[in-house]
This record gives sequence, structure tokens and C-alpha cells, in this order.
Amino acid sequence: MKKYLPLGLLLVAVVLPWSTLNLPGLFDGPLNAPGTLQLLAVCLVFGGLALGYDLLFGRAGLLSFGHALYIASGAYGVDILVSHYGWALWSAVGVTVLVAATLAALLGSVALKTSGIAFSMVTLAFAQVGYILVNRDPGGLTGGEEGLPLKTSGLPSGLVGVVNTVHLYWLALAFLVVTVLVVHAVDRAPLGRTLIGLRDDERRIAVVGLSPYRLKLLAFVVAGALAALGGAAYVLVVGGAAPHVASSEFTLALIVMTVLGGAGTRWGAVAGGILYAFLDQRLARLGGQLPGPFGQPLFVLGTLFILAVYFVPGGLAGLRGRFEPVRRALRRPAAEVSTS
Amino acid sequence: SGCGSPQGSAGDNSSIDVGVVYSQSGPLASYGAQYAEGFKAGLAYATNGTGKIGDRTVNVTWTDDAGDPVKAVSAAKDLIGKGYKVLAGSTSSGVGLQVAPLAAENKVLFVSGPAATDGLTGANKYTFRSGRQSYQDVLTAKAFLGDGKKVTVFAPDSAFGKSNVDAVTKVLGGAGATVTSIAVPASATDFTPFASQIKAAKPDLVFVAWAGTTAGAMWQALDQQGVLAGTKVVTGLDIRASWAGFGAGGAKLNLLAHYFDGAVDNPAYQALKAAVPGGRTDLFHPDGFAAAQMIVHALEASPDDADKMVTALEGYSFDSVKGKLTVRAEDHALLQPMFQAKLTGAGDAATATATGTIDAEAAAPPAAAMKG
Amino acid sequence: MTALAVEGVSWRIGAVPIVDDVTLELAPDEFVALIGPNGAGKTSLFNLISGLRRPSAGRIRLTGDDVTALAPYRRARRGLGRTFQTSAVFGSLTVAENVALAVQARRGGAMRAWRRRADREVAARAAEILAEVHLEHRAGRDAGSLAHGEKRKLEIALLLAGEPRVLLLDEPMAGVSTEDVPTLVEVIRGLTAGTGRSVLMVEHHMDVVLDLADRVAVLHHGALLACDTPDAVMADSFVQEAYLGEGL
Amino acid sequence: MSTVVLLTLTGLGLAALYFLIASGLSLVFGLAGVLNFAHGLFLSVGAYVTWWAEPHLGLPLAVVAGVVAAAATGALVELAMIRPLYTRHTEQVLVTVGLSLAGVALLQSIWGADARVFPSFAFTKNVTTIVGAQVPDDRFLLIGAAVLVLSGLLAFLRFTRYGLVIRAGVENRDMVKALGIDVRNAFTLVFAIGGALAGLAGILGGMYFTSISPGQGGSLLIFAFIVVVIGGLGSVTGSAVAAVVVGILQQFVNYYGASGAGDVSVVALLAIVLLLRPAGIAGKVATA
Amino acid sequence: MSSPILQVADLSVRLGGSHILQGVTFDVAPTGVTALLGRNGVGKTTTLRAIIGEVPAAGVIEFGGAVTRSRPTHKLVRDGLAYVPEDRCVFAGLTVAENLRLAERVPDPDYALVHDLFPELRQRAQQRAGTLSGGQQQMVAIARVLLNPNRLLLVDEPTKGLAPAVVTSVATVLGRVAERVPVLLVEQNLAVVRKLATDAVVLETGRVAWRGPATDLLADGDATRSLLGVGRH
Ligand SMILES: Nc1ncnc2c1ncn2[C@@H]1O[C@H](COP(=O)(O)OP(=O)(O)OP(=O)(O)O)[C@@H](O)[C@H]1O
Ligand SMILES: Nc1ncnc2c1ncn2[C@@H]1O[C@H](COP(=O)(O)OP(=O)(O)OP(=O)(O)O)[C@@H](O)[C@H]1O
Ligand SMILES: [Mg+2]
Ligand SMILES: [Mg+2]
Repeated sequence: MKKYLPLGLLLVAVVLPWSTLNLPGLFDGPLNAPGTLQLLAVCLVFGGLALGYDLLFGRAGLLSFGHALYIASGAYGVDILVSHYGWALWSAVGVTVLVAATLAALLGSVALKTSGIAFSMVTLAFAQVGYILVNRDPGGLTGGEEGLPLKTSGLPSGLVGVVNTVHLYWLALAFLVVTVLVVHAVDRAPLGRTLIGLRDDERRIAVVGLSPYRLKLLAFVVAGALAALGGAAYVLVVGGAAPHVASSEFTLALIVMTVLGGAGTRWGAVAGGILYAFLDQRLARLGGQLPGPFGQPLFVLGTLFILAVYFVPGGLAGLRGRFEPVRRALRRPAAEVSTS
Repeated sequence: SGCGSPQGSAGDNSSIDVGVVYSQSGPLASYGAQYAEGFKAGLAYATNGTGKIGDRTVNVTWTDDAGDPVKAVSAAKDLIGKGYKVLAGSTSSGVGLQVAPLAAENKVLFVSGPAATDGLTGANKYTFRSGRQSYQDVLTAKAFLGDGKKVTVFAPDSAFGKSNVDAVTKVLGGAGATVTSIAVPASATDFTPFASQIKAAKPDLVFVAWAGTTAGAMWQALDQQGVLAGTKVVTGLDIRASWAGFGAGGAKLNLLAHYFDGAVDNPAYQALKAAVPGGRTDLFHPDGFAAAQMIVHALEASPDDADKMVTALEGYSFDSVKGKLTVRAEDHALLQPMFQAKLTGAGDAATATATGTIDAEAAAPPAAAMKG
Repeated sequence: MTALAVEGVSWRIGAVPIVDDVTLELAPDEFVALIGPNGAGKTSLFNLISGLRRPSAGRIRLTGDDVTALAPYRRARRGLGRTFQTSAVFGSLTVAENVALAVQARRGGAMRAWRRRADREVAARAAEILAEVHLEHRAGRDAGSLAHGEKRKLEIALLLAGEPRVLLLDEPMAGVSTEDVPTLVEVIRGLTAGTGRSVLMVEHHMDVVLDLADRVAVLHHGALLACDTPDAVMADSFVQEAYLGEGL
Repeated sequence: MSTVVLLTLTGLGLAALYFLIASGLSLVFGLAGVLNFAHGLFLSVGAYVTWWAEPHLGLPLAVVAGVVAAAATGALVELAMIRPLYTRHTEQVLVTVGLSLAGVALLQSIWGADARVFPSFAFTKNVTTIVGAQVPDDRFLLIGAAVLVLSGLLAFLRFTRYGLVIRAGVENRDMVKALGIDVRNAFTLVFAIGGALAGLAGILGGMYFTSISPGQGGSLLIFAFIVVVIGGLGSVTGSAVAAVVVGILQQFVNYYGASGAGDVSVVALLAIVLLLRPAGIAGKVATA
Repeated sequence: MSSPILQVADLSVRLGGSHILQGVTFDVAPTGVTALLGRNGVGKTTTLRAIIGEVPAAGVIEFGGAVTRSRPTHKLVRDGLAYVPEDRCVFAGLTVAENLRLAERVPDPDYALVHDLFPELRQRAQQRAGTLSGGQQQMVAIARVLLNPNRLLLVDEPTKGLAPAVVTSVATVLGRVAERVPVLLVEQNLAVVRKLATDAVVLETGRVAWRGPATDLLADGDATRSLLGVGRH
């Protein structure tokens, strides 16, 4: 039963754009309205981005403060190739992801010479250079602080226009599914176990005969590639790239999402990313109607996040554990009946 | 509930929907608030207080984008998906640039707001603007030049700063001056060395394009290093709340202004003044006011055909708070008068008085090619 | 050929020698115990041999090859295994997963991102090893929540999983309950006797040392004082006074 | 020549500002082990309270009020948010991240997003001419305050037991208790001091920028982080040295180098220092 | 016979979902050494941690006649309940001197005793405790509680990892300390137990399996064999 739950959810997610169900309060229109689908698409992209980050943070225990750099590479890379150089979308995505993975390999091989807080800071430093670069608008490529809208004339027509929002939704879903497949494959494979071992005790990993450095680099590059792919999905869904995706706040937001959902768990980061993106957008939409500080989305998000850390240790994924005694209590009478 | 297609539905016919996506929260919230107040006043003014066009009520939906393109695009798609044919707003340039393509893709009218980037002019057939653009600021500065020959631009090293430098080089350089620029890192916190650099260069005119929270420190540095006393310094006038930030040197500045309270007096201004809480109009009220006027005009031509709206707006000329505004047909630039001003008094008591008006033609930016 | 050769190895912190010109050889199948007062430098010597620290001088050879410059994981792949004095296990993995990780690290594929049928054999092998150290009843437990003595056993299990040819055991009996000492002694004996493996073991339990060791080396202030048969070392007056004391 | 003097002195002024911000951060990080992202919020609290109180109390008392309010905020945050999470280091850091998000939004909803003109002492508006360079007097105020704070902190760490208790408490709080020490109050005290230092930095920063805005504290934080990390995690003296290096480097490169190079050079310095000495200039231990 | 310094009644502890102590009951005499024995994982350390208030427990613990429930750890320690933990818990980032200084609770800490027992600690005063050898760390951990006067010592495997000569001296020290202060001692080294213990409590999977004078236990070959597994080989 439980095994098929994700598949069932996926199926629901795929066919959801055919539903005219109204969920007042949650969405402004029916599920199949473009506005709803757009919102959901953004949520799905963030779910994927957060899970990709969790491969680093929750699994390998690498607290990178510079993950935004690779997302921004993906977003700006695709945007620049398509908008300035007129490349076809798919080749732009392919090349960008490769380049970003190479960048991750290069920078990672340097940053991973350090560990702990020093590693966090070196990754932050690298990402900050990226942020400064994007803002400086080198050669008019990035549009500086105003960002770079994606030129839609170069895109497949199925991705252009509000009536086609559903395709963006499916695209975002596809990105999420790819990320989930990759990360969960890693989880189940020996690599997943090894990464957790690495997080627990690096010295011991070395004396059982594995190179901690290579392991970390592998995780860093895979996460970097997933981030770039996510950046590409992001730029398509949002319709452009803005310097915010390269900022340290963006990485912080990823950390918040991951922890909100439950770092290192199977579905936590995905849930956290979706919830964060949903609230971030919904609260903005409701902003004017709420009194005082509640009109500020960040106030609500920040407070919610604090409460979550405080009352729901282990994040959303930890909630399940909390209900476990209840579930067991409910199940026990049935079991007793069957044995008697 | 039930099943439908993944396409969405159309609105009903007793009202006309207009969506305004702008900054209710975020760093530009006070620009957004002024814009919204102006919009409401303008809508009432243009519909003679009925809020109706024909017998259809104009139904305005206000949506916050928090200055974030992601939220703006989501909101815009939501509205377009619900059948809205008219969008307005965009307090920040980054948001405006990202929403504009949606207008063309989906054939809806988009009237951008305070976003000043030149990039929105000529963005596409369906995109208009209701405020001024950076180039118009610079053309206003030209009037200050007099017979000076050496001009220095003091601007951040950002897209905003660069577009100002480009414009000044083109405009003032074209008028025979030599233009140099001091590109200051946008994130700089200490301006003293740059101020002393200007002082040493002894230009005839300094054009300062600086916005943001460090402006106060920048003005203090210019004043302390004696730039304000020794040179003619020109800069744009921001919203009233920022005036105190000019500090002690405020009175020494030559200000070019998009708008300030008391710059003009006309029926539109009176209507706006009556509608604005406290009666004090400010920089971005006229942008909202003009946006509403343009939209009403467009809707009068056709309530649901964006192409007809575009045709109606192209070349449209109307009286607004700032005076007579004209939508230039080729690139949708909004031709408008600009002002020169001086500040008197300090702190909260500071007031601006007009020292000159640049008429709309003199402040007209060169026509841009329509990009999309 | 020697299994492990430590040749004139020194390690200094500043000017202070922690390990001082130690030369020691282990033949295949040989069991050497390393004793010495607390702070003599025994653990430090292990760190040098296993590569966690780089010596200031000297050379380390594994079956003849110079490994002085190799990273710890490369030495492990060449058949060097060690345990830690304070248990270092993967706290958030289960006991079974701990061992499976080590088995897989040995057999290859620990960095593989997909599953294979062979992974099941790994689990089976891990279960076998756990049974050998009498820890099978804790297989599903998170290693972090084990009692102290249980962690010591898991250390040994992790070592076994690596199928090393040269074993460095750092106080394997510390904190192991009296009842389990004999079993663990047998486990260690089984590891070595007649398998061609060599062992260097630090241990303060003299009965265990005497029971297992072919030779006993004595370290004092970083320097090797003696390396001889157990009887000869026990008879040494310095060992008697400085190390063994009067006894209880 | 005068340019070099001006750059050096203003660079030192910038360094002093960085150090003032970094000192509280460094103290809390070095002792309590919490990388406090809410430090920027403490900065803003101090500044806003002073700004708000100045018309009522006059500037000197308003400064005191601001520092006290920031200290109280620090103590409150420790009591209400950090303390319940003491075994969970990552979560402690995360809570401060949440707090920095929510706090800035709260300030904005109270006082609006726009910059507010900040009061200052009259003398800070003047300049002093040194070797032809006109150095604004507020730089001397900053430098003086930084020196005072540095010596005060060194005295606190050297002559009281708190430093020891807290450093031990971060490693193993249970064991400190098992030595009969109530470690909780010590943590609250450190946060209060960290808050007070932040408040002071926020106030002086407000004078330096002549204005305050809700996000100002946060935007200064990144350089403070860099200073703390370059200086060596938690070493107050290290932070002081690092602040001087960063301030002067940034000032000179901004002026002579390509635009934007100032920030890049600081970030590059961070990366280089960490790669060569992962524990920062001052080595490992959290000490004076 | 005077009343016990510590009374543990029906102590029950659950950790991480398992029921680790299931009704442990015993007394600690006001003089001498009471040994707490048992195999790995039976709950000896957990018992000590429950007494000191580090893990939540059900049941009644009386220290010096007063119920300890809800009294915070640091106050219990100030009341004279000293604890030497199993994994030493020296503060790795602090120097040896700082470790000791931190432990001072009285104006005149007994450094003479400490330096007499562990002269090494004086030489290494400025070394970071994290870089000490295992045995040296154990010395710091014991020294910390000897600086102050106490009413009861809880000591968890103090001789673990110590060289035989040091084991002897630690045992001697504990013997001397026990002349003044009662000790509850967890120990695997039966020679030490034999030398020091007056009473013994043996745990078996969370329950008390045997209680009585230590000599009885050690003299009874069957009991030691079945309870402690000694002498089987
Ligand atoms: N980083 C360091 N700095 C200073 N001294 C150190 C450092 N590392 C180890 N030492 C010292 O080196 C000596 C050797 O330590 P080591 O851990 O090797 O001893 P050992 O023989 O294993 O002792 P034990 O039997 O107690 O475990 C000790 O005196 C220790 O204090
Ligand atoms: N935090 C915890 N969560 C879950 N189980 C725990 C925890 N701490 C201890 N245990 C379990 O409780 C049992 C008793 O542990 P304890 O450390 O008290 O044993 P011990 O008698 O001191 O053993 P040793 O002689 O090995 O030190 C062990 O099985 C251990 O795995
Ligand atoms: Mg050792
Ligand atoms: Mg124990």
C-alpha cells in the first residue's frame, strides 16, 4: 500500500490539470486555471531544488552556502543561450547542465579541501562572486539587477502563452520526478549509505578504504548538475532569470525548505520546498488583506519556520513519527481480534 | 467541481476586469502604495466618479508581487488565465521587464507603472508605460548644463547606473560636453574617496544617479568633500520621504523631477489631491493616475479586444496630473513634461519649488525600435 | 617479506617528539602487542601507520611497498585495517548497515549510485560478521545508541569486514565486560591464527596480551624501549616499575 | 598622498564599523557556537529604538536606550528560542535564520520600507584635514568605539569565568552541569552582550549612513561574517585584525581597481585564507 | 547501621523507544564503595545518568534523605553529588588547566591531592585536553571531582584504558577517597572491585539481579560465574 503511495500521488499530479475542482483559500481559481497551474509549477520546481540540495546537506552532511550559484548557472545559462544566442532550448539545457556540473567539479575540488564552517564560507564566497558578476551585467549578458527575461520566440510554441501553462506545469513535474528518481536511487544504492556514513564519521570512511574527498566531490557534482537542471526549469516556468536566484538568500531559503520538510528524509525536502514556495506566493497574494505584520509574507514564513524547528523537530517528515503511536494504538485492537 | 480541460475559463460579462500587479510589500512598498492611490483617483476621474465604462463596472484586482518577478509572473498568469485583458502595475523594473513578454504572448494590454527602465519602451506591441523613463530624466538634466563643458556622472555600477551613464553620454555628449563617469560599486558603503575624486576632477556639472538606502551617506560625503559647494550638482528628486536624506546639502542641489507636489495645478491634480490621504501628492501618484486614464480610454475603445485597445492608445494624448501626456505610437514611450526644482527647508519641513519646466518634446527620448 | 615495516618513524608537534624514531617490523602471521604508559604515543603511532597523520621523518612499508605518502583510504585498500580507541562508528546507520558499508567498501561499489543483485550478498556477509562478534541481536539498532561495550564489538566487526592483512587494534578490550572478554579474545585469535594476517595491538589488559601476543613491544615517551618475547618483556625491570606497577 | 591618507583613514573607519558588527557576532559564535543570522536584526533593533527615542530623550539617552533594547532582544532570543534547542546546533542556527526573515519583515511593517534619516552628534558632520585629506569626523567616532569595544571584550574574556563556562558548555552542556555550574545564565548573558554590541554597531552604522532601513543590518552582515571567519572562528582579536585588513583592502581596491573588484577581492581573500588556514588567521580556539 | 546516602527505588528509564531500566532498586551505604556491576549494555551508565538527572526517569531517588526529583543537575552536584562519566567528557577545546579551573566549586580546591596523584597533569596544564592520550583524559576526568569536597561520588569505569600501574594508583586513590566519601562505582575490572568494594549490586537487562556485600558475591564462585561470567574459560 505505502509503496504505491508516491506513484499514486504522481498520477494525481499528472492528471490534475484536467480537474476543475475549486479549493477556495488554497487557490484563487479551479485547479486547471493557469494561475493555479503556474503556482503549482513554481512549487514543484522548488520541491525539486530543495531535494537536490538535500542530497548535499541532509545526506552527505555538506552545508553549502553557495548552492544558488549552480541554480543561477542553470537559469542564466539557458536564458543567455536562448535569448542572446538563439539556441534551441534542449541543446541549451544540455550544454548548460554540463557546464554547471564542470563548474561544480572545479569549485568543489577547491572548496572541499576545507570542511565544516570553513567549507560553508568558501562556498559562500564562490557564490558571492557569481552574484556580483550577475549584478554587474558583464557584456550586457545578464541584464544586471533588472534580470534577463527569457525571449520566448526561441522556445517551442507549446511552452509559450498562458494557455500553455499546463505544459510548464508538466515540465516542472518532470524535473521534480527526475530529481526524486536520482536522489532516491542514490538513497537505495550503496552510495546513499556511504554518504550517510561520511556525514557520521569521515575518519572511519577513510580507514575502511574510501576516499572522503572523492565521495564529497561526487555528491557536490551530482547536486550541482541537479541544481542547474532545476535552474533551467525555473527559468522556463518563471519566464526569466533575476539576480535573486544567485543570492545567498536563495541558498538560505533552500536550507529553510529542507529543514522545514526534514533534512535527510525521503520526502521531507520535497514537501518543504513545495510548502515554502506555496506559502511564499500565496501569502503575497493575500498580503493586502491581512493585518499588520501578517501582510508581510516573510514575517509569516519566518515565524512558521521557527515554530516548525521548535515544535516539529525533524520537519514535516518528522510529523509522521509523531503520529506513529496514535496509528499503532489504532491498529492494535484489530490485531488482537485477529489473533484471538 | 468536475472535469475540464487544462485551459481555464473566461470571465463573465457584467464587469470589466483589470488586474494590477504591484509592490504592496517588499522594498518598494511605498512606491507601490502611491501608485495604487493614484490609480484609484485616476479611475474615478476618468469615469466621472462612476467607476463604469458604459454600463460595465471596472473591477480592479490588486495583487502583491513583493518586488519579485516570480510572484509577479504567477499573478499575471493567474489573471490572464481568468480572462483579464488588461494588466497594470510593475513598481520595479525587473518585474516590468519580466511581465511585458506575457502581454505579447497572450495578447493582453499591459500598462507598466513606476518602473523607469528604458527597456520597457518598445518592449512589444501590447506594452505601454504610465510613468517616465530614465532617458527623460537625463534630458531634463541637459537643461541644467548651460555652457558647461565638463560633465561627470556619478552612478552605481549597475544596470540602472549604466543606463544613466549611456543616456548622459548620448544626450550631453551630443550637446558638445565631454562626459566622464565614476562608476561606484553598487554595494559601496564609503563614498568619501569617490567624492574627493570628483572634487579633484573639477567638472562643470555632476550628474548623480543614485537610489537606495546608502543615498544619505553618499550625499553627506559629497557635501563634506565640498563637491556640492564647488560644483553644479544635478540629481533626480525621489519620493518625499527620501528628501531628508539629502541632509545639509539638499538646498545646494539642482533637482530634476518627474513630479512633486505643487509642480503643476490643473483639474487632474485637484482631483488627485482630493483623493490622496492627507492631500499631499507624491512622486508616483501621477503614474497610477495616468495608468487609470490610459486604461479607461483603451476600454472605451473595446472592453475585450486588446488589439483595438492598443490601436486606441497609440498616439493618444490626454491631460493628466503632470500636464499633457502623449503615447508615442512607434514605441509607446510616454511623452510628458518634466520639472526642475530646488529644495528649501530641511528634514520633514523640506519643500520643493519648481524652477523650470521642460516640455514634453524637449524631454522626448529617441524613438526605440519595437522589439516584439 | 615483512607485512608491515615502520622504519625510523618520528612525529613531532613543534619541537616535542610524540613518536621518536620508532623502528618495528611485523612478519606475516605475527601478533605483536604494543604496551606502554598512558600518553606514550601508541595511538599516535597507529595514526601514522594508518595515514591519518604524516610522520615528520621515517618510512612506512606495507608488504614491502612504501606507503608513507599515501592517503588513509589507499592504505586501507592495500590491506591495512584499524580500530579506534574511542569507538568511531556510523552513528545514524544501523549496526547491519555499518558492517555492510565496510564490506562494500572492501568489495567495491560503495560509491555506486544504483543497486545490483550482488548487494544482497553483501548484506549476508555483514550478517555473518555480526554473528562472529556476537552482535547479531543488535543488527537493526542505530549504532549511535549502542552501549559502550557493544560499540567496541562493532569496531571489530568493521575491521573484519575490510578483510585486512595487517590489523591495528587500539585497546579492543577497553570497557568490554568481563564476560565478553574471552569471546572477543577468541574472535581476535580466530582473525589471525594461521591466516597469514599480522596484528599490532595496543592493550592494557596484560592477561590478554600474554594470551595472544608472539612478541611485546614497549613504547615510552614515544620511543621503542624493547621488543621481545612476552616473558622477557614482563621480566624487564623498567616494565615492571613504570608500566605494571605493584598490581592490586 | 592625500588620497592614500584619505583611503587609509576611511578604510580604518570602515574597518571599525565591520569590527563593531563582527564583535558581537564573533562573541556569540566563538562562545556559544551559534552562527547568529539574526545579528542583523539586533543591529536594526538598536538603531530603530534610538531613532524612535531620540525626539523624546535626546540623542545620548536614546543611544543608551537602543543598546539596552538590543541587549534585551538578544537575551530574549536566547531564553525563548536558543535555549530550548541547546542540544541541536544546526537548529539553533536555523532558528536565527527564521528570525532574521521574520524580524526584518516585522520592522518593515512597523516603520515602513523606506530609509529614515538618523540623528547624529553635530561634530560628526565636520571634517578634519589631515595631510590634505578631509577626513569626516564620524570615522574617528567609529574607530574610538571599536577600540573601546575591543578592550572591553578582551577584559571580559580574560578576567571572568564566563568565557570558560560557555566554551565548555558548547562542547558538552550536560558535563558542565555535572560540574555543578548553571550554564544557562551564562549563555543568556553572552547573547545579551552580543545584542548590545550589535545595537551599538547598528546605531553607529545609522550615523555613518545617516539613515536606517529595515534591511540595513542584514546587508552589512555578510561582511561581518567574512571578518569573523577570516579572523578565526570566535577570536575577538582575530576579528579586529581581519576587520582592518578587509576594510583597507576593500577601500583601496574599490578606488584603484575595476568597479566591483573591492567586494570580489574581499571574497577572494576569504577563500584564500580558509584554504590555507581553515581555522582562520587566529587559529582554532575561541579565546580572547 | 546508619541510613544510606542514596536510595534508588523502582527506577525506570525509557530511551529511544526501549525500556532500558525496568524497576531498579538498591541503596548506597554512607561509607565505603558500592560496586554496580553487569555486562555491557545492561544499563549501568544509564542508572548513573538517571541519578544525576541527565536522563528522565520514573521512580524515586533519595540523596541524603531528600528526593532528587525535579532538582536540576547542577544543584545536585553542588549538594555534593559528584560524577565521573564513562566517556570522560573532558572539554576537548579547553586546556587541562582550564578543565580543572572550570570544575572548581570551592575557594580552596584541593590541587595538592590532584597533583600528587597525577603529576602529569601539572606538566600538561597548557595542553588542549582533546589532544591528551586516552589515559591522560581519564586522569583529568577524575581530577575534576577530587578538587571539591563531595558527599557521594558516582564513578563510571574509571580504570578503562589505563595502564596497569595507573589502574593500581587510581584504585588506591579511590580507596583513599572512599575513606572520606562514599562511592558508587561501575567497574569491569574485578581486581579493582575486589580491592575496593564493600557492597555490590549486579544488573541484568535493566533489573537488579543480585545485591549484598561484595565479599559474598566474589566468594561465591557460582554467583560470580552466572552473574558476571567470570571463570568460564
Ligand atoms: N595535537 C597534539 N598536541 C599536543 N600533544 C599531543 C597531540 N596529540 C597527542 N599529543 C600527546 O602525545 C602523547 C601521545 O598520545 P597518544 O594518544 O598516542 O598516547 P597513547 O600511548 O595512545 O596513550 P593511551 O594509552 O592513554 O591511549 C600524549 O602525551 C598526548 O598528550
Ligand atoms: N540514547 C539512547 N537511546 C536508545 N538506547 C540507548 C540510549 N542510551 C543507551 N541505550 C541503550 O541502553 C542500554 C544500556 O546502556 P548503558 O550505557 O546504560 O549500558 P552499560 O551497562 O553502561 O554498558 P557498558 O558496560 O557497555 O558501558 C544499551 O542497550 C544501550 O544500547
Ligand atoms: Mg591511545
Ligand atoms: Mg556504561
